[in-house]
This record gives sequence, structure tokens and C-alpha cells, in this order.
Amino acid sequence: MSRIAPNQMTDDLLRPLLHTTWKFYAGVAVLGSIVLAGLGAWFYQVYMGLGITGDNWPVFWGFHETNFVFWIGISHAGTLISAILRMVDATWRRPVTRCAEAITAFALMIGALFPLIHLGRPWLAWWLIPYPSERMIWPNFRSPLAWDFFAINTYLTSSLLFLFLPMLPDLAVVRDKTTGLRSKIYGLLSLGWQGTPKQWHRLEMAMHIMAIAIIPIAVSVHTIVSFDFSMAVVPMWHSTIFGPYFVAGAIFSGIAALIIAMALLRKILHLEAYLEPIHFNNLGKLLFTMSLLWGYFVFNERLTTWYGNETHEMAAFWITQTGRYAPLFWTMVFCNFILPFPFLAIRKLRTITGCVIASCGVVVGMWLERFLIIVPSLSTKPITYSWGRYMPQWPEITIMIGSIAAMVLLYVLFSKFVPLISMWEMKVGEHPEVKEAASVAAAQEAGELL
Amino acid sequence: MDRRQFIKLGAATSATATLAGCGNPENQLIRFIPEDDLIPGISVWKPSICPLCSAGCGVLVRIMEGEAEVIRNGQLGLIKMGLAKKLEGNPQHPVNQGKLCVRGQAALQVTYHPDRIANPLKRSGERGSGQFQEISWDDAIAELVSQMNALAAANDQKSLGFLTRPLRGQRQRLVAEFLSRFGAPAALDFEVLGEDVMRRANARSFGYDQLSTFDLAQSRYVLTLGADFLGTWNSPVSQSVGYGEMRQGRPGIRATFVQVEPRMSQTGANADEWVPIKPGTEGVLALGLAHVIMAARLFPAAAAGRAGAQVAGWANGLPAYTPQEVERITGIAAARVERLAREFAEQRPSVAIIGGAPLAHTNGTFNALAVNALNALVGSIGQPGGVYFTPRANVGGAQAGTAQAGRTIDKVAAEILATERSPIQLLMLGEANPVFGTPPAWRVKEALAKIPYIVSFGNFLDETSSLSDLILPDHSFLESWVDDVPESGAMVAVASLAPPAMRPLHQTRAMPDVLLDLGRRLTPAIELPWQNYQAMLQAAFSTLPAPPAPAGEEPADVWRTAQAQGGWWGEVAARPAAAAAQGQAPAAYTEAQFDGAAAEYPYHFLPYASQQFLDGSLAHLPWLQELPDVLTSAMWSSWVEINTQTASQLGIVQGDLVEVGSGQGTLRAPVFVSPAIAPDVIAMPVGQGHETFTRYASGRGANPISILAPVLEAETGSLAWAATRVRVSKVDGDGGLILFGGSLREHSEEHR
Amino acid sequence: MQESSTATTTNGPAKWGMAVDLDRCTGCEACVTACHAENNIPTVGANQAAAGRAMHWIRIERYFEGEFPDVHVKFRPVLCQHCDNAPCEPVCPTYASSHTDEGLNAQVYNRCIGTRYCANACNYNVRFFNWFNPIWEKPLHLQLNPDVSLREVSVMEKCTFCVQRIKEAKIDAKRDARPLADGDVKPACVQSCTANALVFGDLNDPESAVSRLSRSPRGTKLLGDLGTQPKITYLQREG
Amino acid sequence: MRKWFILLLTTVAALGLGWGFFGENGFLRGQSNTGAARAQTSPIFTTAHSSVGEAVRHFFGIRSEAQQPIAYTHKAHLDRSITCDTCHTGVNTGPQARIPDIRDCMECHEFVAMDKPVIQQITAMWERGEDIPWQRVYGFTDEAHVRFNHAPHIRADVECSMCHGDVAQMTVAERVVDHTMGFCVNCHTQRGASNDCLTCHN
Repeated sequence: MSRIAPNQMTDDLLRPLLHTTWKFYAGVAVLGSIVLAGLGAWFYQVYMGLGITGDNWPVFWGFHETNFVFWIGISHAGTLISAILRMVDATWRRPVTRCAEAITAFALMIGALFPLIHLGRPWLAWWLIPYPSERMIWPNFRSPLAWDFFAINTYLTSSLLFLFLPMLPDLAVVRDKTTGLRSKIYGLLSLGWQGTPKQWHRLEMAMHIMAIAIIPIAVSVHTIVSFDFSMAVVPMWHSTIFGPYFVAGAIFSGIAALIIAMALLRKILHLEAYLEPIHFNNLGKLLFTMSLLWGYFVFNERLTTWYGNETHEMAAFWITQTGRYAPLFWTMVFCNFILPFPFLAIRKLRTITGCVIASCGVVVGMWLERFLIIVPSLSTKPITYSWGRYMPQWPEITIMIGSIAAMVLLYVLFSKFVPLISMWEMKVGEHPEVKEAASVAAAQEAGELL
Repeated sequence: MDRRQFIKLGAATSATATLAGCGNPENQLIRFIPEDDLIPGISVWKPSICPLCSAGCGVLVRIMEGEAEVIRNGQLGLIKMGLAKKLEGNPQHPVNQGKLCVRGQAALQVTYHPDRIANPLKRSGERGSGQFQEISWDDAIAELVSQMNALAAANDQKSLGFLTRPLRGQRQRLVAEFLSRFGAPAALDFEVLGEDVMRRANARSFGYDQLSTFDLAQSRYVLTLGADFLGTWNSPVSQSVGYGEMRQGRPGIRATFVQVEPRMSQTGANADEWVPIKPGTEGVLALGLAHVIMAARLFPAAAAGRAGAQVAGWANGLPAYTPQEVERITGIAAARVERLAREFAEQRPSVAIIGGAPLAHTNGTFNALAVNALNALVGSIGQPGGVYFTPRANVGGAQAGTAQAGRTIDKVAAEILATERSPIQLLMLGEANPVFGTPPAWRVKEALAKIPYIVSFGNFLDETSSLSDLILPDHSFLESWVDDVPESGAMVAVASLAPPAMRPLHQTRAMPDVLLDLGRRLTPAIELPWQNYQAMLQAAFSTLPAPPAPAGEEPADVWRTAQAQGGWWGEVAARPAAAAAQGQAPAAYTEAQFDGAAAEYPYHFLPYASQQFLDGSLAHLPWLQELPDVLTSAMWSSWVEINTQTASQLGIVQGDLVEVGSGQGTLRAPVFVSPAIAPDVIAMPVGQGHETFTRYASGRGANPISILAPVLEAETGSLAWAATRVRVSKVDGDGGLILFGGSLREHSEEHR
Repeated sequence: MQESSTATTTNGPAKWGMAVDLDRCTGCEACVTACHAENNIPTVGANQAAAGRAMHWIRIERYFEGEFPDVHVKFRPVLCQHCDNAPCEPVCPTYASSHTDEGLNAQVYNRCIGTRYCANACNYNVRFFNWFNPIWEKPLHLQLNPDVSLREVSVMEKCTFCVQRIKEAKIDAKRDARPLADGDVKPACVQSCTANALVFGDLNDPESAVSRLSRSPRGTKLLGDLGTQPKITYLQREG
Repeated sequence: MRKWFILLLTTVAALGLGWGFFGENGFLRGQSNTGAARAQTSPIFTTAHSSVGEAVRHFFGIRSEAQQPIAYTHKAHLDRSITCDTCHTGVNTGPQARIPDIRDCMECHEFVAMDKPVIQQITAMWERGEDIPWQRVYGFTDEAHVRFNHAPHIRADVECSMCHGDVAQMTVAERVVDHTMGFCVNCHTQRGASNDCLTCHN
């Protein structure tokens, strides 16, 4: 890791904030129109009814729910990188943390929209809020969907905090580097950060608490998302493995998304000096671990079902193994396991390109995994007379593309307003003498450095 | 604010209220003073009669207050009126005993159909173009009167024709009287899947020219040849009620039920044993059973009496029908024939039922006579658990003659086409649709087009009524006085009767009243003794015996009681069986003839009455269109059923589009691959394939009748609709088969 | 149906249930149309039916068994089983799907927000969703039963055991100060059933026709091993 | 070498996906129980509201006040010791209270108060064969899915005024009681009536 002078670093990392090219506007325009198309499709769906989607009897859930689980899964990137690595004090995490936390926040925002999008009557979603009324009816706390509501809200709140807290020193830098209205806005956002030892101390404390707290929250969120399925007696849903399986899958897809995002940022924002091959190498190793873990879970899930040979389960089993959904199933296995294996296991191939290819495979594969959990099971429920099938229609495809564009757009805008690499953490990392900044003096020094 | 101002204000708000009207255009319509006294939210149950098939089930109509758009004095407005909301079976009615079938339930939609003809119409475009303009009733009647007067003036009354589906009760009597007094020939009736063969056979075997009634509730063994008696044939509700009792109505006794047919019908699906048979050989099986029974001396040949005498070789114990011979002809193993025969003779009361396709072969009458003789042999005629003939109530004195014997639509069409000037100059059209329901070779549409003037009483524009020049729409059955004399299905005599259940929704008039009105306006007028149809019914029903009254009470007024309970029913003196006609040779087996060489057309084509649409006359009801067919689960579709093996030989899978070709034409429909049909049979439901029949049925699916050959049943001359052979080939294109059900089969372990 | 003089309202709430005699059922489907007429079930049309949106609160399932010529067919009317331990109920986040005192699985349309979770959880696939807002082409709207509300777009609906008829019978009985007798309540499907295969009544009354049939040795529950405790008993065919 | 390897794997993935979606047995193709599944709208379906504005009004429960065509004064009639169910018949026997039609008015006003302009207005309508287009003052929205039955409430001695206000003191009837669900639930709770959802909704 080459040493970069603090000033150089500030300039590099603030460049996107202070200089805007036409490419940015073009990008925002393109992404914005895709997002608007997605929103338009959603409003059309609200206006007409869910009939314009491909959902039907008996496959009442399709793309919307797939995307919901997919995005919530992606959101697990930040948790792992930031919280776990922060707790074990893995220093290589420093340039990666904010990218990861931003992915968490944005993926969660988009993911949390999908339960609303999938609702037939989204204008009544406020009935999930437990407010007292003279009608004396409460939300049904037995429903996994109600749990979702609380879990996702908790996770969203805490990950926004988790993103925002360590941003304070950097926002203060931007405040000081800019003038006029911008300075005032950043001033408000930085909550009066002055870099006093007391503030540093409190920030460190807060980050430690958050890091500890957010890990169980993240684990519980995806476990609860898995409960949406595993609580129902539907073939291949009613499974004890779903909690950890979903969490592992979430982290898996989260890391993949992070690798892709980092590679793009590195290219577009010229952060080659900050996001180095070592980061990709390390994340690649993590991804490889998760790929193996995922493969282990899939094997377990499939083997136990097959061995159990329960009539209703077998219908859903065979339709994915050899039936209508088999091509998608085997593509998923290929994308999640076979494709990443050489790129991540062989050191020579675990380059930035190699990691990105593996990650692309994983993102596609994990989307397919969610689809294959939802649709085949619903189309082969126990009563064979009611077997059916599902085919997505343009509104849900548009909404899905819109959600991907929204993710990119949020990221692009974020990169415009906040340095995507945590400057102060980088500086602390680059200058080991401030690393043990527990003392007031050290903290002061750090403050001066900024 | 003084009072005057207050009222002014009231008037002003009234104006704005009617204009603004919550944005609901209905509120801009004026409201008429209600004509009914109904309390909203409270239902009144009124009797009526289901008109959709010939079973004649009694229904109860649930009437509730509602708001309907109607025209009063030429103005459109809203009125609160009693509206029919639901039809249920009439629990007192002897035929259906409180039950109602799927079609009867849907009969409600006849009245409320969006494409119902609401006004008299006069043709405004080319004939058959479907272009009509509304005219007033006065103009419409005047036009018809002038047409009829012209016939009378030219002394050409004979060229007035009346084409209708078979009428019963006083409607039939009125039409007959009207025609005979005008000097016109009797009405020509037409039914797609008529039962003339069965009536003829019953007349020969037992002396009753009517369909049979079965006492299934007490049967121990039921053997059916082709008759879909639980679904579409004869009196399905009455038979279903009996079936339920026959299965589980008697503690410890459960009847055995065997169904013999090449394609499993809804009825066959309920059988304990389903026996596929070679089409057209059903009578041979019946005689084979009789042979075994007689050979085993379980019953003597003489036991069959008159019915046996109708079958050649009966008295000698039917030596030509040994089980081996039966196996050769029918394809049913000899051992099975013997077993069935013994079961049939030993598990009594037993009954054999024949109907549907077996009677629609060239040898249909033979098949029916054979089964009649078999029933007679085991003593099932007029015995509990056997075959009965519903006594006929003598309503209104002697029945006027039925339709002209032997004068069928094919002969009339040929006559019209053969002559320069059509022998029918003015055709009155009841609710018959022969253009849809006859083989193309009869050229009925062409013939009808040659008739100079056609007036229709139909409620809907279909293939036939769209050819008419004038349409005088009838009330729906719920809006008119209705009566009926069911031919079968009840053990007692029944004369159903009901007053209108609700006021007319549209500008329609009851056909009988139009005829009576017409008669008075003609020059010279037709003197019919009734002011209106109600008066005619009253006169007729007053002749029926009053039900026995409790001691000391006045006997109830028959007319009033009949109106209240939906008809009159009771015991009447049994009609003596008609004497056997002389000179009729006993029936002998002749091989059924099929149109089309077996080499070129390898498959038997078996059309069948669809569970939803019967003969196609109900395809306009959306409830029935969306009803999944019980065996295929198809909705809004037509399809052809092909045996699993045959399909795989032809490379056909479920839903593929195929072309079915006969010597008469081709049709295209998707395939339903079924394990429950013989490999050499292609079955297809009748009902879809309408060119013109409301928004729900037009242009949907294919009509199997359109490829039928004009083969006739040998004795009665009625259409042998099961006597066509076809070939099948897969063609490209979207089959468009819409199925409700997913898998055809269940998980084997499931539902222990 | 047999008349029984036993009182059912005197000993606490009823527990409504049904017995389906598969030996009587002929597959005639009268129940299906009767249900459409009684409960204002929308007709979705050919396109929607093709897309899997047809609504039939009660359906006759048909299963082929064996191959030609030894082929058999099994009919089974399937409607909401009104499970005592219904999978659809706990999953609804708003209590739109809930259990009543009388053991009905209620679907409260106004409370439904359209998650469709209940339909996924239901093993019997007897829940139907209003993918669009249904309209009735005039004057077909005049056929609508005023006792049953019209479900709008994005609302789940299902068999109610004709709760409007149950309510009416109870109100009438209370007005006349008499207990509800067995056979007073007949859902539309039961009333139309041509072969008397469907029997409805109070399972809490041991003498009611439905209770007696439910105790039959032929009685089974549909997917009974899932523990849903359905209140419909299927009496298997004999022979 | 590496490039070729990458290209190969990407192609395999793409082909797999393509096969999955569009292949012979792909989930976007092939025969199904629902035939060629098409999800376009059918002409017999419509959106629930005719305009977005109407939808918003429904959401917030905004309903326009009833504006009566005739300024009927309940007070004037009830003062003459006519009771509610004289005109609103059916209220104690069935689910709905009948809104009287012009025949009910003319029963008296063929003889009574003939000189008043409003009565003359009614008489003119009567002669034209028209009914008075009364507007409903109360009543639930379709979305409420309430099936209210008057008779059991009357039999339980619930006063008319409990739900309809003191109409006897009103001129033109106004909506003075808000029929919210809370209103119903409170009364049901107090009187020990069932609060089961299906008691009111079906």
C-alpha cells in the first residue's frame, strides 16, 4: 500500500464533489428516465390492478417478491464489510466501508419498496403500523409480513445511522472546503462536527455499539425474510434451513454487488490508488467462502428433500431439477458455484477482472435462486388440480429494471455529494502513528490532519 | 328566510342535484313511479319453469327490489322494480325436487343478457348482415299483418311456415290453433339432438310415444349405453336426485352402475365399471345380455312380451347373439358379456338405459328396441327401480296435433331449394337455430334465404334469426306466463304453470299474446277464444281436478294453487298403452353405416351435448362459458378429445391445434388428450363455433355439426349425428385451449 | 335433508361444517354456477381465464386414474375447507383473514390490503384474487345479490359458506324466538346439489345430519395430514 | 488464454439463461394448464375509480352531502304524530328502511295542503308519472363492505335517533352522525353484541 499524502487524498476523494462533468448529467438523465419508467409502471399497476402483472392463481407471487428478497439480500454487503471487519479491526476494510454501507442503505431502500409495490392496495399499507384506534383492531403480529415491516424498518434505520455516523468528519471537511449554500447544507449535515477529542471519542463509541448491534439485526432481517416462506406449509418452503440459507445467500450476493460497485467506482472515479487489487483479492476470498457455504446449503436443502421423498415436496423438487424450471436451476448452480469457482479459487485468476466476472455470475445466480424458491413451489402446491405456471409481464420487468437503475442512480448521486471513500478512516489507516488514537492527543492530531 | 324563498332554494338545489348527481350519469335519468310494492332487502320467492332444456324443471325465483333502466311512455328512466336475483329448484316440483342443474342456475342470465334484443327490429341492411333498426311495436305488428293479409288475399295461407324448437303445453296448442285457423300447415319443429328415435322405440316396445322415466332411487343395478343421464340427457336433475339415493340413500344397499360408451361422459365417469364399445353396436350388446339371460333360463323370452316381439329372433332366444358373436361385433370380451348379463339378471331391480350417440347411428331404433326388450325381459317395466312413463295431465282438453309427422327441416329445405318459388313465403321463427344445428349438406341457410319474409320471435340474434326481416322479441321466461307438461322425469302427472316472476325489462312482448293480437288484426280475423295467454292458461288449468281437500273445507281453486306452487301435479288415470302398429317388421341388427371410408377417415367422430351449452343454444351465457367442463376443465373453448395413445402416434400433445376433416368439411380445434376415450374415436362437444350469437359466443371455437355428414337414422329419418368418420392432423397455430385445472392426475399417495 | 328438532343455538355458538359424499357427487357442477349466482363472483372472460385468473369458489376437481381401457375418474368438489387451524389466517398482516366464533374462515374484504400471502399459504388453493376491478355489463348487474358485497380490485375472496344465508337464518330464528334447526341454513351449493352430495350444518350438534355423516367410517379430510383441521369431511366412494 | 476462458464461461452462462427463459421447456415457453398465458386486460374489467380525484376522495372518505330535490321537512310531518316507519316501511322487518316514493306522499297530499307550491310541484311530478329522486343521506360506501340489517337493531330497541340523529327536529334530513366503524364497534361493545367482523361485513 503506497502512502498517499493527506492533502492529495482529500483532493482525490473530493474531486467528484467539486467538479461535475457532462457525463454525470448524461448518466443521471439516462438512469433517471429508467427509474421514471419503473415508477410509471408501478403507478400503472396501482391504477389498473395487479392483473397487469403475470401473477395468477396459484402463483400469487412472482417478480416483485423475487426482487424484494434479492435487494434485501444485496443490502447485506455493508453489514459484513463494515461491521464485522470493523469489529475484528481488519485494516484493509478502510477504503471499502463506505461503498459497502451505501450499498446497504440503498439496496434496503429499494428492497423495502417492493413489499409496497407488490401490495394490491398500497395506500392501505399504513395499517401495518400498530396505532391505537377506536375500531380496536391491530396489525396481526403473528404474520411474518408484519415481522418484515418491523425488521426492515429497524434495519433501514440502523444502517442509515451506520452510514451517516462515520460520514460526519468527512462532511465537515466538505463544509470547510466549500462556500455559500453548499457549505451551509454540509454544515447542517455534519451536525457541528469540529473534530474535538470528545467528538472523536463519542464517534468511536457509537461506531462500536452500532457495529455490534447491526450484526444481529442484519442476521435477523434476512432470517425474517426467509420466514415469509418457511412459515407457510408450501412444498420446499417449509424448511428449517431457510434462515441461515437466506442469510448466507444475502451476504453472498451482497459481497458480489460490492465487488461490482467497487470495480465500477475504481474505473469511473479513477480511484485506482485507493481501491487496490488487495481489496478485491480479499473480498474475492470472502466471496469464495460464501460460494462454498451457499453450495453447501443448496446441497443440504436438495438432498434432504430428495431423501425425504415426501409426495408434495417432490413435485416442487423435480420441477426444478428436471422439469420446466430445470434450465433456470442449473444456470443458477453454474452462476453461483461453477463459474466463480476457478476465478476465486485459483490465485492467478483472482484478479479484479476475475472477481468481477465471478460477482456478475453470483448476482444473476442469486436472483435466480430467489425466483426458484418462490415460483416453482407455488406452481406445484399439494392439490395437483390447481397446478399452474407463471410468466412475467412487462410491468414487473420494467419495475425490476427501474429498481436496478434506481440503485445505480442513488449511488451516482451519493458519489456526487459524499466522498465515497471514508477520508478520515483512510488517513487513520495510512498513518499508523494515529492508529492507537485512544488518547486525547492522538485524537487531536487526527483532527489536525484533516 | 321566508317560506317562499325556502322553496325557491329547494327548487334550485334540486336542479343542481340532478345536474351534478355525484358524477353518476344514472342520476340524470328521471325516476318513474314504482309499479311493484316491494320492501327493499326482503326477498319474495316466486315459482317459474326452467325453459333451457326439455326436462321442464320447476324453479323458484328470488325476487328483490332493485333499480333498473327501463323505457316507459317512450322515455328512458329508472324504476324500482322486482328483479330476479337467483334461481333455485322448486322443492315441491315432482321433476327436480328442489334441485337445479348448472344450466338452470345460469338461466337467470337469459333475462339480463347485455345482448338481448330489447325492441322490435326491422332489417335495414342486406339479409344476414345483422343490420337492424328499431321500430315500434305498432309498426312491427302492422307490417306483419300486411304480410299475412297479402298471403290470405292471394289465398296462399299454406305458404305460412312456423319453425320452432319443440313446444309443449298451451304454447304448442296456441301455435297449432293459430296456424290451423289461418290455414297454414302445422308447425315444423327442430331440435339439434332430438329424441325421435327413443320415442319411436318406446312407442313400438311399450305403446308410449314419449321418453322414459327411471326410478333410479330404487334400482340395484344400472347399465347405461351411451346415455349421459347425469349430465345432459332426458331429465338430468331428476335422474341425479335418483342417482344419489341409489348410491347412498338406502342403508346397506349400494347399486352397481355400469356405463357402456366409447368416450367417457360425465355420467360414465361416475360408473363403477366403464366399458368402451365399438360405436353403433350397443343394441348387439343388449341382445347379447338377453341371450345369456335367456340361455341361462333366468328369464324366459316371453317375459319381454311386446317389447321382445319387436326384436327379430327374440322368441328363439336370440341364437345369433352368443357372447362370442357379441365379442366379435362390439369388441367386449365374451366373458365380460356373460358376467354383465348375470349381474343384470340377478341384482334386481335392474335397469338398462340407452340414449345419446347409440341412437344417433343409422341403426338407432334397433339399438333402442334391443334395450327396451332387455328391460322388459327382466321385468323392469313399470316396476320400482325400473322404467316408467310419466302420466300425462290432460290440460285444456285434447291436445292439438303435434308437428307434422315426417316433415323435417332437411326435407323442407330440400323442397324450398328444389322449387323456383319457395313453398314457404312467410316464415315465423321461434327459438330454433337450424342454421347452426344442421349439417352443411342440408343447405338450410341457403333455403331460408330463399324465403321472402322471415319474422322471428327470438330473444337473441343467432345464425338463424339474423336472417330474419322482422324481429318481435319475446319476453324471457321470467317475464311471461309459462306452462309446461314435462314428458319424463316424474312418477306423477305434472302440468307446470307460473305467472310472470318480474316485469319485463325491455320493450318485449310475449309471443303467445303477439299471436293472439295478430289474429285479431288480420283480415279476416282469426277468432281464437282467448283474450290473452293468461286467459287461455286459466281456462286450460281450470279443467284439472282440484287436489282433495280436508273434510269440511272448500276444495282449493286449481288455478290459484297451481300459480302459487308452480303447477299442478297429482295422480291421473294411467293412459292405456297404444296398440302395437301392424306391419312393422321386428328389428334386426344391421351394421351401422358411417359416412367416409375407414381407410381415408380412420376415426369415428362423436359429437356430444356439452355440459354447459347442451346443443349450443346456451353458449351465450357468460356463467356457462366460464364454467370449467367437468372432465377437461376447459373454459371458453372448444376442443377435441383424443386417446392418449392415438395422440402420441400422431405426435400430438395437450393443447395442440388439429384439423379434423370429414367428407363434408374441416374444422380446427385444440386437443385434449384423454385416457378415457377409445383409440379410434374422436369426440367433440357441441355448443361452440357460433358465427353470430352475442358477444360471449360469437367467433369462439368450432362447431362439430359443421362437418357432420347428412346420414339419417334408418327408421325415423332423424339425423344420425354420430355416423361420420373423420381424419385428424396436427396443424400449426395456437390451440387456445383454456384449462382451469392443472394436472390431470393426482399424486398417487395423496388423499388416503 | 332430514328435519331435526335439536336446538343448536342454545349451547354456545355453532361450528359450521360440511360433509361431501363423493359416492353421490356426479360432477354436475350445479354447485359451481349456484355459487357464482349467489356470491356475485365475477366472470373474468376468456383472456383472463387463460392467464389463470378464473374464479370459482367451489370447483369440481377431476382426476384420471389408470389407462385406457381400465380408466377411472374421481370427482371431488373443493371449496374453502374452513380449517380450524387455517394456514391462511396467521399470515395475514391485517387480520383480513381471521377465524370467527362459529368456526368460519372469514375474509374481511375491507381489511384486505392485497398481500396475497393467504392464497400462498392455503394448501387447497381456494382463495381467489381480484386482479382487476370487475364490472358487470349492463344489465347483468341486475342479477347481483344485494346481500353479498362486491369485491373491488386487489381484494382476496373465497368461499364464505354463504355467511349471508347463515346470518339471515340466525336473525329469522331470533325474531321468531326459536332455536336454529338443522337444515335451516343451506349454502347455495348445498341447495342446488342435484344428488344431495353436499350436506351442511352445525358440527357442535351431534345429532345434525352433517355431524352424523362426519362420523362415517368413509370420512376423510383433504390433506388431513397437514394438520389444518378442515371442517369439510369427504366421504369416500365405495366400490 | 485467460480471455478465452472468460469468454467461454460467459457464453455458457448466457446460453444457460437463454435456454432457461426461451428454450423448448423454458419457463417463458411451452404448454401450460392455462394455455398461452396472456395477461392483457379484458374488456370486462375496469379500474376501481373513474378518476384519480375520485380515488383520493374515497380514500379520505369525503362524500358530498345529499341534496334533496324537495325540501322535505321531517319535523313538520313528525309533529303531526306520524312515526318513522309510516314512510320508512320495512325498517322493522327487513334489512333496509324503504325510502318512500311519491305514492306515499300522494296518499295524503292528494287531499292535504294542496295549496302549497311544493305540494303542487309534487303533484305535477305525480301526474307526469315521475318519482321524487330522493338522495340517500346515510348509507355505507361500497368499499366498506357493510351489510347492515335494520330489523335486528330495532328489535334490540336501538332508537332511530341513535344513528340518524334527532330527525324529528330536522327540516331536511342531514347527516349528523358519522357512521364510522368505531361508532358501530363502541355500541356493539357496550351492548354486548358480537364484534365479529362478519357480523357487519360480508
